[in-house]
Amino acid sequence: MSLELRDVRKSYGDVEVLHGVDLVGRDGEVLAVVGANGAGKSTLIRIFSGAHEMSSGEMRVDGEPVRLRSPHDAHERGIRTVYQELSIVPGLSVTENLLMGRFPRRRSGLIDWPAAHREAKELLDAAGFGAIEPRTVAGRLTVARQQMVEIAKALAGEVRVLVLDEPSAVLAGGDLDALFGLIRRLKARGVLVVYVSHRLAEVMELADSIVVIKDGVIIETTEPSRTSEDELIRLMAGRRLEQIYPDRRGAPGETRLKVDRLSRRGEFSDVSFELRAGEIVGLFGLVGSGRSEMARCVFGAEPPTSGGGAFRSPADAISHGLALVTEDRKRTGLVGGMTVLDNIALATMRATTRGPLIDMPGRRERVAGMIDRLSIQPARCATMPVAALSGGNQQKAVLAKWLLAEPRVLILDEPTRGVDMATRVDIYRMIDALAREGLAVLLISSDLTEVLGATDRVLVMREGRLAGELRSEGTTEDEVLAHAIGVAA
Amino acid sequence: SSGGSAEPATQADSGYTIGVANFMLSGPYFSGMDKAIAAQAQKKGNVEIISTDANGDAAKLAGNVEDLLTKNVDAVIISGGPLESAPAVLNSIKAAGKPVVLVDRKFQTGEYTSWIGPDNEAIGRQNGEYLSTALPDGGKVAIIKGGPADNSIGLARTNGVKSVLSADSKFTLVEAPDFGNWGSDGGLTVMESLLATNKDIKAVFCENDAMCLGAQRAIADAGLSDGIIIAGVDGQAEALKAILDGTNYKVTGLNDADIIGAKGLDRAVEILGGAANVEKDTVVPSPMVTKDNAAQFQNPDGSF
Amino acid sequence: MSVNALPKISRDLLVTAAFGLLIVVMVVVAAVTTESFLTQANLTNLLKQMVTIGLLAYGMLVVILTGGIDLSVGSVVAFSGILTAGLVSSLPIPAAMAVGVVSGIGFGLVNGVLVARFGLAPFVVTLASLTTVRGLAFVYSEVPIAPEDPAFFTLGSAMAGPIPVSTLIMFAVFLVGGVFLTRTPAGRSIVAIGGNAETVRLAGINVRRHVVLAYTVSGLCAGLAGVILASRVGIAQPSVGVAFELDAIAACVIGGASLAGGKGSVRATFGGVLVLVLINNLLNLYGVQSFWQQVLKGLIIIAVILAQRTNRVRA
Amino acid sequence: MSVNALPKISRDLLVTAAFGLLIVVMVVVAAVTTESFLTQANLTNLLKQMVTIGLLAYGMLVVILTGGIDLSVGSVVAFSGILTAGLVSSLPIPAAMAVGVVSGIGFGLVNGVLVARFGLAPFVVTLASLTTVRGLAFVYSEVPIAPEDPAFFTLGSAMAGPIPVSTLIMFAVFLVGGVFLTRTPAGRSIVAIGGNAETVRLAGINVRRHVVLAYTVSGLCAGLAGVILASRVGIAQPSVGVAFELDAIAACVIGGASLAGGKGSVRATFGGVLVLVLINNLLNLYGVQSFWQQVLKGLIIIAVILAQRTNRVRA
Ligand SMILES: Nc1ncnc2c1ncn2[C@@H]1O[C@H](COP(=O)(O)OP(=O)(O)OP(=O)(O)O)[C@@H](O)[C@H]1O
Ligand SMILES: Nc1ncnc2c1ncn2[C@@H]1O[C@H](COP(=O)(O)OP(=O)(O)OP(=O)(O)O)[C@@H](O)[C@H]1O
Ligand SMILES: [Mg+2]
Ligand SMILES: [Mg+2]
Repeated sequence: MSLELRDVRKSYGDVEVLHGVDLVGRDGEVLAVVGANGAGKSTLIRIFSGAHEMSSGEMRVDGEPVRLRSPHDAHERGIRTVYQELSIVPGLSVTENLLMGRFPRRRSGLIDWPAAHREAKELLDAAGFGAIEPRTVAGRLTVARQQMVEIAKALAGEVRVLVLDEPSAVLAGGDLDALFGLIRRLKARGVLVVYVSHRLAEVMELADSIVVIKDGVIIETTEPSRTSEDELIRLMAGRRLEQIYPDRRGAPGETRLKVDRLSRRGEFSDVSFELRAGEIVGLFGLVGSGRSEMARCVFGAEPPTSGGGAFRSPADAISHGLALVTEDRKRTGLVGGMTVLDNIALATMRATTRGPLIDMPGRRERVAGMIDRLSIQPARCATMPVAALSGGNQQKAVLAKWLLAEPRVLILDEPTRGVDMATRVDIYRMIDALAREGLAVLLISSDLTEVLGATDRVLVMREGRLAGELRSEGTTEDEVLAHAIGVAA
Repeated sequence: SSGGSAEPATQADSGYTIGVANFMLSGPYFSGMDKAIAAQAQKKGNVEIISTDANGDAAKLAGNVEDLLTKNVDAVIISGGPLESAPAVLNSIKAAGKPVVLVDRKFQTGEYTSWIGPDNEAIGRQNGEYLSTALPDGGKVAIIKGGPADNSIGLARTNGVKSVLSADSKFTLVEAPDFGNWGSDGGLTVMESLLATNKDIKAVFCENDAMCLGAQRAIADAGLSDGIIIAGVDGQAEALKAILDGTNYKVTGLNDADIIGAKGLDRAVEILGGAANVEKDTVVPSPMVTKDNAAQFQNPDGSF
Repeated sequence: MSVNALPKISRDLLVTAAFGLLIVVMVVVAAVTTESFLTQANLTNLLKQMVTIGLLAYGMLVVILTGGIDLSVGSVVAFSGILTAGLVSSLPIPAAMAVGVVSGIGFGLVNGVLVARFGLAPFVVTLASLTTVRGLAFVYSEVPIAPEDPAFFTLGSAMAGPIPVSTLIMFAVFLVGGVFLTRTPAGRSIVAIGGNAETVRLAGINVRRHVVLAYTVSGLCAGLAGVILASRVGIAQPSVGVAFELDAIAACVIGGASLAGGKGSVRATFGGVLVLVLINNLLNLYGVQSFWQQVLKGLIIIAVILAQRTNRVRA
Repeated sequence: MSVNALPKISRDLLVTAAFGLLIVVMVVVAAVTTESFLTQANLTNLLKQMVTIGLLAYGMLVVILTGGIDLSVGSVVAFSGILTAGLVSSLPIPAAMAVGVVSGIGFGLVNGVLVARFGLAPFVVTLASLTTVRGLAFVYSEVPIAPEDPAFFTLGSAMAGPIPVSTLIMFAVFLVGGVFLTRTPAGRSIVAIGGNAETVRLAGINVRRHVVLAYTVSGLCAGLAGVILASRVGIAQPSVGVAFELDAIAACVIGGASLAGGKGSVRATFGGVLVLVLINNLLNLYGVQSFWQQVLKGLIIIAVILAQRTNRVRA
């Protein structure tokens, strides 16, 4: 099925976000949409999916003008969408999430649960996600698995267009391969796949055509064969990025964090490592290897079952100069209903009082400084609810919160997930600069390039244990992966 | 004691167990009634009391009575409070073959063995007559009702007052649109609203003393204590004191929970003892209480 | 019949079993320490006493699952009861009763439409109907109505063998209602809406219609409870049912339902009803003085949910 | 003093302005259509009548912001009042009143600890305390207590010029309380906890302690309201305050607070209090008969939140 947008505009309130977008997608192609944070990618997708109506313009399906009044409308036409933010119902089983609204029924009209579980299993298998058990309560799955459930859900019934908004952001390793395999199979069946991603390597590998969107306008339509990653970055950012990862050649100083045989039953065991001032240490592992759990435990969010080096509580950790940027900003990083200002100031509230009261002007100033430094968009967002920011900018807000606390040890759990390349570069520079001033950084990442490029050395976790330690310089991605999978010599 | 069978006699030896089913205890009058029954039982010596409270829930009252019958009480006393009737409860007691004595509240439907209580309309009339003498020039009289007319006790009291005053053209009656809910706080706010719209009120009648006590505060706050007199019903201790102290609280009609409760218990025992010809309905007189006689009704040990 | 997590069977069974154990302990203690607990008469009492709160609790659960709340149930009980009693003089008794139940459905529908169609907060909408419907009950009749026809009492007092007919009706509501919530698309949609309404909407399910349905079910249950209550007491009072909503909500929450929606179980709600009814019955059987009963009732409820929590954590 | 979004000033001001307009319209209609509305006596009544609900609504707002609820406030009002009145015979009046307020703080503390430390559902915890505390009030004294010393009345009836002292106290609570919620770390933490407790915990803020604090503030407000009410009526009754919690919650929700937590404004809650008090006052001034008052009160509440919603959507 072909899909066409003509002069599409979209405003939220009085602010126009899309300024006349023209776009064509044909059957059997992978159409990649790339752009900086806040460029309007998700907004575009919400228009495809019927979630938002365009303010003006036209959409054509197979040449026919259509008006999508609801997601249901789009669904009926075979247009399926997987959103950037997770939208599973956490309390329900995987089966129910997959088959919501179209359960198999018995003659009595009642739901046939055994048949439903079978159907769910088939759906997962067909998508290549057979490892997920349909009866599990979806909220108990890892973020990655939840994302896979959402993708599988979109595949039920007759799919003609599949729209994926940063599906790979939470996937790694084998899960990522399963996704790519799926996309290729769909393409072969004549499905149009619209693919939004900040991972340009993926885009170059998968896409048939690429559109670059910047500030709500499409500034380039191209193909992988006619462009390069550098070129795409230049288009998105409007400037050339000389070097993505800064050179790391500092001499590490005193020990800042010493974790000693730390274990937490069922999650990770016997983890020992040190972080020294001025050092950036990567932590790689497959999804489910227990990195996040270990970080949370060190930070005092969960008590260990044995071992040393973990703090008693987050407050204790913070008072010792730790900061933890968590992987799931929606659930553990932000207070969605509060303003950007309130969110960024959250961890430093107590330190910035005048008498019993918060120093309001001072706080505003500091937050504004952070918004500026991380170039959180829009620039005057301090009084906006943080939930109204684009995904990548929300991630920056979380980072801003912790940078305000001026930590001595910074643990970053997937800090560049959903963040555009230009901003990533900014973040790498910033981490590098902070490290040069003596900060110790633990960078948890599922992005192999990043984990090698931005760090001094890399720890690899496998099934809850440290499986290796490698110097970043001179190590290849394959070597790291081998440790993570367990095939290293 | 003389019973037809031998059974009552053996019970008399070991004493009686009497169940008390209160519709609601959360009102000084009702809890006073419950205590008076228990006190009288104590005095008798061979009567054990099991008291229950339905917390104002008719279904729970039914359940409580069933619980009492489960425990095989010899008789049931029902203090029905604002409950108008409970035919199913009376039926189940009858089915169990036990006598039932109603205190204060006479149910409108259903069969009971005996009732002891006041004549509320007479109390109202009494108040009306007092007001008509106390205010020879007549004037505006406010009426504060406790609650909706599904509680006929209040209605009877108000009707009593009205039957006297509305016959007299000197008087205008103002009924507060809102209820005082039988409490002093309710009496206070309702009186405040009344005073905002009617400055020329000469007297106020409330369906019970608790509301009058609240109304008295509202009148005092408005600086009108000299111009408005107050008439209530019940004989609550604070009301008796206010009357005795010579305040603008002038009159109440004694509705003595102590007497009614004690008589109710006596009646139940009398019936269990097999006495012939016990009176079915007994009206306990409600003397008018004014400054002249208030002292004699003050009872420091009274339960109410 | 656990609604939330039909599939995590083993874990769920454990929680249910622990909760069941709690109830069994209460029963055993009652049976051992009092003579009258296990008598036929007392057990019949228990069965009768759970009808009103049971019916209201089921309806409340359905609403709570959507993330809403229905404070109006007590007033609806009063209205449907007095309406039915008032109609008995002009309609055959079954017809009058049907009209009473339908009036409950009507109020539920209005609540549902205000919440779903106009997006108003369930708490305020149903608080407003609590007030309005109570007023209407009094407007319909200020005085209680006691139908003379003894057939009016039948529904509330008839027995089917050892079990009151009204209790059987309540059991039927729980059974059918359990199947509704666990095994019909509409029931599953209601549960899902409380978990994440937007996702349900994106799945092409009409969220509004299902929310309206939930409040209507609650109205239906309240209407039915009102009719049965009037029949049981033999007289309908416009003032009946004050604060019933609190007991109904308590039963759901004791049964582990979350007021945020999406989480709650029919079976455990029934357990919650049992716990509340048992507490009342036991305190009566022990002859605890009324005000101390209140003090203890609160403390026991806390103890029960504390015990439950411990079980949950272990399970 | 909007708590949720202090900074998105323009939008917030619009909503507040629209809500203010609504109140102004009510006042103008009242002034034009009745003679007595603008009289000194009636305005004083209004000021007095908003004290109890105002105090309770502020405390309730703090709890609601954390995502909780406090159903026990009405019972705490009764307990603190009767305790104070009972102590007047043995303690100086200010001391007795202080003890009354402290009793409220105590109950709030217990509620808070049960919710925060033991992770129990706020609805059930405070429903249990509603029952227990009410029982305790009756256990303390079944009969009303009327202290003889006229100084007992002072707090409730003294005037500071045209304004009752008790009303000034309530204003002070709203002022200080507004600053607390918008400008202190503890206040901001409470608001944030209702938005996302886990995020707040990971920001190094002691979530439990702040939840306990919120319930304690509510207990404090209820204790204060109880003492003032007893002083105002001049007689303390153990039965006072039934269903006060519903009005307090209604004031918050009419003011736009979300029962899910994290969203609510001190200023708008005060507006909610005004709306409720005005409705009662107007219906009385118009002499609307009690049942119709109830019917209308519910309908007006619905109308008010519908009007508000329209304004929100526009703003
Ligand atoms: N509901 C909304 N209300 C107001 N503004 C919005 C809303 N949703 C998005 N915006 C704004 O629209 C712009 C585009 O947002 P969008 O989410 O489409 O960006 P994006 O390209 O998907 O960015 P990212 O890569 O960070 O996900 C941003 O400036 C954002 O702040
Ligand atoms: N297939 C699975 N089956 C059951 N539990 C799993 C599975 N995968 C992961 N888990 C649970 O999740 C935990 C690991 O969580 P998580 O996926 O967040 O780890 P991670 O290494 O931080 O990976 P990532 O951050 O990429 O998600 C494990 O300890 C385990 O309890
Ligand atoms: Mg996006
Ligand atoms: Mg992780």
